[in-house]
Amino acid sequence: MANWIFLIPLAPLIAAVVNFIFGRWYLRDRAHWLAILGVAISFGVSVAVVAQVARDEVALSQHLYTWIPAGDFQVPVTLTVDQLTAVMLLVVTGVSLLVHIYSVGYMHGDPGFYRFFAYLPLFVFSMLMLVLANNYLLLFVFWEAVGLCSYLLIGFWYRRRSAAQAAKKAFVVNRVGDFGFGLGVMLIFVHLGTLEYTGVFAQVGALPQGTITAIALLLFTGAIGKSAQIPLFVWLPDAMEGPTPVSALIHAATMVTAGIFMVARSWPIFAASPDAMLVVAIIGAATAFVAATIGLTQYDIKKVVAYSTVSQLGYMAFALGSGAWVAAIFHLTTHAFFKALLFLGAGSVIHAMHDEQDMRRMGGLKRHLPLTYWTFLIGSAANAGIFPLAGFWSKDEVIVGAWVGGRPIVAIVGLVAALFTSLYMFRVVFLTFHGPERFDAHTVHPHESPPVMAVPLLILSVGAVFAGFLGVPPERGVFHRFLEPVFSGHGAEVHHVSTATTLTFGLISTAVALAGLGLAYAAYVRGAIKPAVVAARLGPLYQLAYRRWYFDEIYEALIVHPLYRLSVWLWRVVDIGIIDGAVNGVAGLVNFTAQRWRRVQTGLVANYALAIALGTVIIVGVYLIVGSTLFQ
Amino acid sequence: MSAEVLVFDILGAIAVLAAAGVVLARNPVHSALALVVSFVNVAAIYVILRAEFLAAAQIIVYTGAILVLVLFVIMLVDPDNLPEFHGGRPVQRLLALILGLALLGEVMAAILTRTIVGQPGPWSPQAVAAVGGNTQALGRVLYSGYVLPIQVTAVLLLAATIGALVLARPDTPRVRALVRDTATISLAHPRGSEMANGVEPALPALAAGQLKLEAGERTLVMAKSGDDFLDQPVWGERHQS
Amino acid sequence: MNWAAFLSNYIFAFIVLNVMLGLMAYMTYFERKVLAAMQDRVGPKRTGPFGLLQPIADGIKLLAKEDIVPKNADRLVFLVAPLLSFVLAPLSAAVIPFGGTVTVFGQEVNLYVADINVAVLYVLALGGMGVYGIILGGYASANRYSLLGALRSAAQVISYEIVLGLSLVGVFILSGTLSLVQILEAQQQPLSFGGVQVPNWYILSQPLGFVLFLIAAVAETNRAPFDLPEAESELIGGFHTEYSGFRFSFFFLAEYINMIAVSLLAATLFLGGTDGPIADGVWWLAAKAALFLFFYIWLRTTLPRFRYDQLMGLAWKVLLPLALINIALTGLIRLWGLGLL
Amino acid sequence: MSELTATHFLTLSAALFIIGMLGVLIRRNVLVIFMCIELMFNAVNVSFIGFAWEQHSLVGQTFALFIIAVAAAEAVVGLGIIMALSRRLDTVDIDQVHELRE
Repeated sequence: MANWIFLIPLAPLIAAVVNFIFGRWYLRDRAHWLAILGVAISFGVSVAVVAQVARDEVALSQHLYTWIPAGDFQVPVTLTVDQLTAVMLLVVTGVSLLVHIYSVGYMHGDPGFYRFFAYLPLFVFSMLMLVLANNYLLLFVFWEAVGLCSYLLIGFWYRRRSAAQAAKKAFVVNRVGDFGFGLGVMLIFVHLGTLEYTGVFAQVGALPQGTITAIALLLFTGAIGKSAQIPLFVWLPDAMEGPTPVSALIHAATMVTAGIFMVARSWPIFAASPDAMLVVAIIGAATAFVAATIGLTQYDIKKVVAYSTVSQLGYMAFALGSGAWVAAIFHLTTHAFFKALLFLGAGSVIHAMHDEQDMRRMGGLKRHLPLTYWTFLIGSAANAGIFPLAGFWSKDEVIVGAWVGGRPIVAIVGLVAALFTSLYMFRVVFLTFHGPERFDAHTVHPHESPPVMAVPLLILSVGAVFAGFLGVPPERGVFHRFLEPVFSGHGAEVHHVSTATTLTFGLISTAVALAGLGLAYAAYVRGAIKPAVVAARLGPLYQLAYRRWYFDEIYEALIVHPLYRLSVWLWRVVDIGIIDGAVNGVAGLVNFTAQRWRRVQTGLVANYALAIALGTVIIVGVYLIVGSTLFQ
Repeated sequence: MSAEVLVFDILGAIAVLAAAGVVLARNPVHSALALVVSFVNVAAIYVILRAEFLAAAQIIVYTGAILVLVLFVIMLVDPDNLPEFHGGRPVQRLLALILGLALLGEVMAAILTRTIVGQPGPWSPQAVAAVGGNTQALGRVLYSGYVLPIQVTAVLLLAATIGALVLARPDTPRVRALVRDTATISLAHPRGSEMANGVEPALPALAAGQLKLEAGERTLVMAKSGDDFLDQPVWGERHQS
Repeated sequence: MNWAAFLSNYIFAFIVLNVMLGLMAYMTYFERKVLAAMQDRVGPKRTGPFGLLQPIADGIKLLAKEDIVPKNADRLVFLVAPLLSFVLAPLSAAVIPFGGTVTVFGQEVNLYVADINVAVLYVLALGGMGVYGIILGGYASANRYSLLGALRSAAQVISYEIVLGLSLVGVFILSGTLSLVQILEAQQQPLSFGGVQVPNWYILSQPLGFVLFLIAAVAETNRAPFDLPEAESELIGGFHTEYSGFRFSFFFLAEYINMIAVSLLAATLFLGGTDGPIADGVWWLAAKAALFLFFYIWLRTTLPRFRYDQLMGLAWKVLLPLALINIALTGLIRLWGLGLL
Repeated sequence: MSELTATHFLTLSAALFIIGMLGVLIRRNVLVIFMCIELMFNAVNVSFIGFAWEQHSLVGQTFALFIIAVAAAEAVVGLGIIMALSRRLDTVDIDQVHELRE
């Protein structure tokens, strides 16, 4: 199978290119066929490749060509599939395929239909190359490429000013993280002279502790940006301006997990630096907590799901920071299922409500959208960690991992966040699907989505229910055994978790999740607790969460505004005054001189011809006298 | 004096006389006729110089195409006003004559005192005959050492063709000025199957005179910049938030 | 210099010229008879048996007419133009091979006037020159209709000359020479496909080139349906409106001689010329040329005249691309045949 | 000069060239000037082919061929300009065309 790996990224790339070139004039409403075919090929080949990896338990790789052959600096384009990549391959291609199918219904009739189905396979291509890369430079290139696709897709409806600005914001904020990532890659190259994973990991232990920490933190900066950790998470909620399938695929299931993937991929570097690990764990925990609090207070259905994504990414990050690599990847996998499901479900709701996103104008939709309701409920329960759905197993494992990894505080923060998670998830469910119908029934007639949108929902909900069983029994499930070879060696610590600990935490988290469910039920169905009263009671704390912890305002005041002032100054003084002044001055000088000389031009062609003839006579004469032997 | 020289002298004399006729004839058509005679004689001289292919090319291209075109243009430009504009410019005529004589003197001095430097090339008459004649020999030289120039020439000819098309195009300055002064953004021209929705396009309210129906059936909305309509939902776009 | 060879060549040229002129005269008779038959008439029949003396009677009539020069005409050009046409027309016959070499009175005589290695280009060059008679005649008449005919002719001849030249390139590629004698020789080696002998005539290997050549040749000779320079229904007589008497007959003669010359050329280039069994080569050539001449007349009775823009559009938008495709295909096949692909 | 030498051709070339040049300088009709330029091209071709003949080299003929091709291109564009000129200014007198002065 190793010789067919190239097909995995190539098929979507071809689909993207063909749709770009021919979409506008020829394919138009048929653009999705090619895209789905490309991703389906990709998925099929991935399954075959992963099957072989699972059977033989060795990494496959295919060398395509050498991108940069410059002396010692060799950047080969080699596609490598080890167990970690295999998991990512299945997640990326599988979710992509479902989202592509879903999009056919969701984007139907959009004038940019062909454009959408050109960007989406392009993203799939970039993401696959990102996970298949075998060196940091290639990873970095496609890291930027997925960023570009994200930009294009957030700004898909680019005529809407808010969408255009959200796209810009995502791009700029990601640049901050990518800058750090780029520095980290350079630092690796400077110290180790290679960028290939195997070479780097083999040598990293020999570096001084400070250097390792610096590399690890710089790499993690990239992950902070891409995986929306504090303090760079502000772009992700705004990214919901893009079409909902994009939110599901890029901003929930795949691209945002690239940071997690990258850290897991570089685990030997992190494992060698306890300081960096601590930072990762703290930032992850903080992200999980902060995003969960914000999620409690939002009314936009997509925004809640978006903050939930940020929060879950925080879980993955602190799992990484606690050394629970497998748990992080496990959570990544299950999260991909239920979060994609939630987004697609939210999209289905929005579609049904004629582009209404505010939950305060929904309610009682259970009757109208039974299928959407049940699938969304499964997704919510999985996200909340209700036994025995996917989220329960993975989240529980993450928290246990933090506990046994020597970070009890982090684990406790995780449990608190889990309470909030359960609360906001069921808040969404109850506000949207239960209670009275708060929309105008005369203008809005909710209707169930077409089959092409419903089928992906069903498949994903099956995944959301059963994906968790890959990790059962905890710590020794299929998933763990599969990934074990990746996270061994290089001085990896293995924590043995006693059955008692596992059981205890399972019970605690189940209790926490049910508590959240109960609170939500009391507040939004029974009305026993008045949310408004609670909000008023909490006062500043509520405002803090509602205003998203003032991150945007702080950035606006501290960074954007001063930069804007500086730019204006540069424009007014430097650009207009100095640069334009110099250019115009030169032009003015030329103009002044030319005005003196232009009298020579008579405008009569005959005179010019005479001048040419005169010049010819003179030149020939000079040549005869000087250059020839005539007079010598 | 060999027969070759005699033939050359006759042909050359006719060519020069005809060339003088080009300059001296009052009627451009007569000029063109004189030029034809000159060219045909020069082509005959090419045959003496064993450049048969070029002789044929000379006649086909110069006399058969270029001069026919010149005659065509002469007749097209203003058939009633063809005679030359005579008189005027005595100073220039004098100067031109002096310059011409000076150049002639210089060039003749160079020609008569010249010496041959360098070795003769490989294409002796025997060598040319061996490959089958002038055409084949020229082809060998041309397509072995001058492939790139040939292709560049082809591009040049293409460029000249396009240039001639542009020059010959009837220009309507009014239309061009209109296009130059206002960028046109067509918001009301759904392309493809969006029309099937049967929904009317949402057009911005138009100031008087902003709507031009000049370009056929399609509605053009003149806007100074794209920003004018940025917040306007595009055709078929979802209204969100 | 071999004076005997020179003399024999000269005599042969003289014979060819006179035969051409005689043929031309009876070409008009042939045309009138065929036209009449196609239009269900009888045609000339009163002058001599079957009207066979009709061309001679016509000739005498034309020569006896008054030679009128319009008052405003450009006199010199007006007088020279028909002569130019007439003199140039038979020259292309000089390179047509009428056969191989025969021995007469112990003297080897080539049955062609000249074998020059750019024969085809020479014919094309003559075609390019031939248009001057028409343009100058039209211009010198000082008559709007004549001038319009001249302009049309100029544009038409330039356009179709390109097609004519390009349609022959395929033949050059296959034969590797521009000499008509050698092209003829190349066609005389039959090809054999597993025992079946097929004549190597270029009409078989260059069908597209042949069709293009035929169309362009009809246009070059200003014959129906491309006879716009002399379209009588719109331009009276076109370029020869103001001509009369023997000057008119010169134009007339030139047109028919051109037809014969082009037919001979087509027969030589595409139909194997003198190649054929049993009879002598000259008769085969004559028969093939007669086929083309009949085709000319047939076209005239069958097709209506083109509109002017259609004519130019046909040349530039249809025939020229087709000719280029033909060249590319032939070149590729030739390279493949040589094993260079 | 009993034998034919390149000097003959060069002399012919010089004569043709200078006649053409005089035509360009003296005449006022753009079309005639154009024809004189063609004459000068032709004179140059005679030189090239003369040299090629004298030196048994075909490079001169190659050059002449390119000159013919370039002359064709020049003719097309030049005649196009003349047509545009006569449409715009209604004249082919070169002295009437002096818009470059301003």
